[in-house]
Amino acid sequence: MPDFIHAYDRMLLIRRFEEAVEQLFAEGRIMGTAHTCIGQEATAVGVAAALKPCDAITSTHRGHGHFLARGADPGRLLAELFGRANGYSRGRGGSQMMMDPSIGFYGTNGITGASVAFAAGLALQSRMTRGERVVVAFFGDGASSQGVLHETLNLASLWRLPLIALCEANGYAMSTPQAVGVSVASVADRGAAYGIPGVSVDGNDFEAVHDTVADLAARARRGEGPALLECRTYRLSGHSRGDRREYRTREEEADAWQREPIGRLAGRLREEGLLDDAGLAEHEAAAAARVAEAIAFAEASPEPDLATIAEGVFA
Amino acid sequence: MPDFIHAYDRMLLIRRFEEAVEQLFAEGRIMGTAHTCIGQEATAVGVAAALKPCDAITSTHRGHGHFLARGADPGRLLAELFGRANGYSRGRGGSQMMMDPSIGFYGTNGITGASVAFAAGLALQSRMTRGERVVVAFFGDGASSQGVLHETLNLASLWRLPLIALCEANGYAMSTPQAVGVSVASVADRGAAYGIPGVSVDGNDFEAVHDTVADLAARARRGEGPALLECRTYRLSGHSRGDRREYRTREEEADAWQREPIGRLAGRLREEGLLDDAGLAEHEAAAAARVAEAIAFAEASPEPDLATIAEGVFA
Amino acid sequence: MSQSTTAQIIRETLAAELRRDPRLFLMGEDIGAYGGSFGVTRGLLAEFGDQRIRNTPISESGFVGTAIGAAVAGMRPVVEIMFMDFITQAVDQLVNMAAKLHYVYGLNCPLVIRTAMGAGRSYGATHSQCLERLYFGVPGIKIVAPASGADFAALLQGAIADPNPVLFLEHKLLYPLRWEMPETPPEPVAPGSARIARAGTDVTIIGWSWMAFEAERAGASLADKEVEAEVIDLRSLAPLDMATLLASAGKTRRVLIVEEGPRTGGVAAEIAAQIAEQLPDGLDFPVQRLAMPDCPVPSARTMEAALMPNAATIAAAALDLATRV
Amino acid sequence: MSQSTTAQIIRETLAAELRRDPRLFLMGEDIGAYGGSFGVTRGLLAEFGDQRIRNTPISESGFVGTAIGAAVAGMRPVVEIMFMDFITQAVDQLVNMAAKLHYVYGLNCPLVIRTAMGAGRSYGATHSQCLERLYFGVPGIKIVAPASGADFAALLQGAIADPNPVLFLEHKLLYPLRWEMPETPPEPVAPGSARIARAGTDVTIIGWSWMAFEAERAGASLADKEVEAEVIDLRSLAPLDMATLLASAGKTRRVLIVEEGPRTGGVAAEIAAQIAEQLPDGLDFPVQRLAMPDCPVPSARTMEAALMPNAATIAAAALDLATRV
Ligand SMILES: Cc1ncc(C[n+]2csc(CCOP(=O)(O)OP(=O)(O)O)c2C)c(N)n1
Ligand SMILES: Cc1ncc(C[n+]2csc(CCOP(=O)(O)OP(=O)(O)O)c2C)c(N)n1
Ligand SMILES: [Mg+2]
Ligand SMILES: [Mg+2]
Repeated sequence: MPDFIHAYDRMLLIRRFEEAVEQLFAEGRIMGTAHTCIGQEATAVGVAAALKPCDAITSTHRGHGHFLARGADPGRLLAELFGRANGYSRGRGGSQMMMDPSIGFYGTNGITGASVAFAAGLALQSRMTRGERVVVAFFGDGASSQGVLHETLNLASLWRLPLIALCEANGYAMSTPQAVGVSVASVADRGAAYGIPGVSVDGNDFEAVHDTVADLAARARRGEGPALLECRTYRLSGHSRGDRREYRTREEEADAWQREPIGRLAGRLREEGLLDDAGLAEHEAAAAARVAEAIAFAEASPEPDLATIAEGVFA
Repeated sequence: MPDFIHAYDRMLLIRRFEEAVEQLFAEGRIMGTAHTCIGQEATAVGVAAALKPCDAITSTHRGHGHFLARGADPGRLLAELFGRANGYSRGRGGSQMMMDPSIGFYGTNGITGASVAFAAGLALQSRMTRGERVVVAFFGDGASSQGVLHETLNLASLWRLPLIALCEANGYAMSTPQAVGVSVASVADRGAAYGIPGVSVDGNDFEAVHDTVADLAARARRGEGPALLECRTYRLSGHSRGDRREYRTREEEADAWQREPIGRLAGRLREEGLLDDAGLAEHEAAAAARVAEAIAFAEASPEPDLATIAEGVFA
Repeated sequence: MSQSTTAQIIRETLAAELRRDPRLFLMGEDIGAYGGSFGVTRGLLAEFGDQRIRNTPISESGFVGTAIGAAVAGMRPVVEIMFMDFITQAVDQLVNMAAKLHYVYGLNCPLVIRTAMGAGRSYGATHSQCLERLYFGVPGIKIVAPASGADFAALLQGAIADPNPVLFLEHKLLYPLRWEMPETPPEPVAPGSARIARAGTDVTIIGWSWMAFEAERAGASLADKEVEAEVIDLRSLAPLDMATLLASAGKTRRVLIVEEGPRTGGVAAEIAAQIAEQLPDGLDFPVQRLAMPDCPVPSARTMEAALMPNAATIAAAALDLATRV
Repeated sequence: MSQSTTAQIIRETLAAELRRDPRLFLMGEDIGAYGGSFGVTRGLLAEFGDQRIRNTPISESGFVGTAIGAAVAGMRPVVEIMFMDFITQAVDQLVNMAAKLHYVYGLNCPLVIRTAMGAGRSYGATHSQCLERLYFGVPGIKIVAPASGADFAALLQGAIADPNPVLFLEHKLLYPLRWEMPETPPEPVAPGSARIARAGTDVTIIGWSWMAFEAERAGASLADKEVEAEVIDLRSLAPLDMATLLASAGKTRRVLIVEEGPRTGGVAAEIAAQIAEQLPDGLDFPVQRLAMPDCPVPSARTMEAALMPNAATIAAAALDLATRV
């Protein structure tokens, strides 16, 4: 059984972190762009909980949650958003280009869908070296329309790569409802197009995500090849900064808030007697403190050295 | 019922034409490259017989048959292979870049898979102008791995385009057997990934191809959207010039010759009493004569004017 | 006269063209209800409906290919690629298909691809590039990149009227800028002509898009230093208006080309090479280039700002060139 | 010494590297039983098996992306793109991913992409292009394009040893050429150095790949006319070996650059611009470019031949430049 309390901590950390990011943008303290994942925490944390340290993840433009779930330092992550020298990419990457191979996190990615092919390459290395590593490649419902997804799933199936292509079906690609951008009811139905399992789970249910990923990872580790997993969730945040959310109603959002994953997991913790209200509040406070610390760290971080901007293009 | 005799004529013309092309290459009388479609004539002719004059076809690198089936002038086609001024592309295109919009033939294409998106554009025009036109986009089993196929089928389904994506599953992509390059038993199974019909027919059966395409075209004309059709056939020719065919056995080929479409249609014509042996021989002779004429025409054609090579880049 | 932002000018030009020509339609990601990432098409859905303002799936290769087919079939597609960085996914369709249709088949392909280029918003290395160089050396594709309000209207009309594939480049930093616009829209300007943004005699500064805008500011600032810079807004990268460039270069004998993008392998190199070839004895000094170093665009605001040429660095480079002996 | 074709030299170099480094593997369409479209990998499947000689589906974007991931994970993929024209489908993966990995993340990406470039075989506009210009202006990608047997061996080893993405360009017309090769293979040559193919004093001719080969022939033919041409085989397009080019240009004071590819927007423009910038008073005449006109490559043999620079047209242009007063 996965560690529910740890999962709860991580989900809270992600939620508080993303709220802070939105706040910092609103206050003009950070620049550029970011896509927050409020409402999708259970998927990120469910995946992370199901993987081994040797495993790898590739992420998307909406990747803070994936990264934090996998164990990123919130301070360095935020320092990257502040464009500082000790951010994960030394201020060179920003929200959509952050990576830490030492924890098996192979990058957020600003090119919708593109990282899935990269993930297949990580999986190919694992297979060719008879490694234990399984790779989870996150992508969105919108990204599922990208040709590179098709090319990669076909190739991964033929080569039996230990790859889980994981679609976070959060209802929208920017403003485009899934039904307008995806020609099939569930992205999981496309598994059949590649002769691989296509599975769909409630992405707001931490345990369901965990269990499904654990199963598919075990299968991949046995050499039985890739799978396509759809996690159904909802993006409660706007797409990115400045999204007026005119493409959906406030009622729909309120409804979705009823199903958001953190409250749900809290209920579960209470039911199982793992945490009472006081315990929950303690964890709440700890997450908030961790984020406050991260902001302080990021703001105190040095600016990048402008003299070296052009350096490091080649190894 | 389709016109069997006319179909037989066209299939014979294609076969003799392709044999001539191989011969001309072997003799060094034409340069460059070409991909012949010996064994696949029933698909090309079945499609052409099912379409209306207003309809459109896009083709592939292996497109002589599609073009001839649609009514191309064999002389101008061959003149293009000879690089002459009155070839279909004035010597600028060669085998993989020939077009004649006046007969609804929108081009052979050297970029595997790419023309299917172009075909969707023709279909979009038809839909937006409430035209009657249906578009058939040929592609190969190998091309089915291309991302642009996925992107186009998804889009065509969402936009209900009058498009028939037609896979000529001829067993190989160059040297790669279908099972090595395509992760699903039948490309038609991928229709489900786009919520569109996926149909598979014997591509060596002229009538089956004709009837299926006629049905799917009628459906598309009614505004019910695209379909994915697999025509199972076999490439009896080598992939292109210089193919040693080491990736398959002569036995397999001999076996496939048993199922080749022209003999099959001849049998049918005999059975139905449409043509007797003398009649068949007459049509044989006519096809051979037509190709001989085409060669003479092509060889007598003028060379392109070298002074104008760089002209016509822009309209 | 009225004040409009660049984004409004593009929108109004598109709206006018949509009203005028029933064959015209727009395609792109989130151009409908959202109005596109930069709000350019905001409101058009309400007027023209979803048949003519078509939200596409995220499939740059597929929908550009589709637009090419539609253009050949007689429509007038105007495609939005959200960020120019994503045009990397449509290279095959544009280079191997669109660019060759007229040469090989004699076919018209009246296609416009609008896209948002450039750095300056801290969007990072995959959302900040100037990738006109990918297409600049490909015969059969026209490229325009306006820098002023009037030109956005004039060149967009010209691009739409053109029977060839045209890339229409919109710099992110120009979108919010306000311009005085006449009540009647400017006449169309076809691809192929540069604009003298500022006449002068001492040094020629050539730029396009945001760099032309900055160059114009640089030129103004140099007047205080008694240097009369001639600033040329290239506007059209393909075809290049070499006549205008050569006339100016011949007059000032000193040329500075400014490019947002890595120094090596850009458009400036071609212009420099052509000027040198065609004015063998006409220059006091070799053509100078001011560009970004050969590295990706980092996301941090500080680094990004340090990389991009701007009015001050352009003025300094132009002053140096103009006063060199 | 033994005689080998270019295709054999590439094959043997690949085989030696495959034997030496277990991390190395090949990927590409039909590279197994078929040996690739040009037979370069023929026979390797038998020795190395299908785990290391991996036939891919027709998915240039997907398999290049996969190779990038494998390279980052510690493998040494050598990818074959059958014709350079198809590299248009991998632009996104190479430009937005591979090229930025070291700058942003400090990651090595030891990836080699081999591809067959160029015209001369009547393959038509989508199978004959020289598209190095698509990548030449993109920081983070190295490009090499050898022209001699020894260099194919030396530069391929150098490309494989390089921790960065390297495009390795093989001209179709070079494949069948035979070269005297020493029994022990040449030492690796890293990207970044040009080769003086022929020393001379009167005029510098710069080319790469097939054009370097033709330039060398042109240089030899000029000796009969008492013109000593210095012929430089560029070999490496990125990085450029400007030191060698400038030294030669400074010596001969007359430079001709030959490029197979449309004149506008090519690699020659950059070289011309840099030579002009860096030798302000060092040339007797502006750098000259000999290239193809700005049009696609037609398929007819007659037209294709008329378009491509060759030893005779190079010699004529060099003679004109060398004897100009
Ligand atoms: C190739 C490419 N095209 C378009 C975009 C712009 N874009 C960024 S995120 C996004 C929507 C992605 O939707 P989805 O995959 O569902 O992920 P979500 O945002 O819902 O997490 C779009 C269109 C991009 N970054 N890359
Ligand atoms: C983008 C691209 N990649 C690779 C090729 C090289 N190529 C030409 S035909 C072919 C095989 C195509 O197989 P299939 O689609 O099954 O068609 P078939 O040849 O069997 O008719 C390949 C790999 C190409 N022309 N374009
Ligand atoms: Mg989504
Ligand atoms: Mg096939």
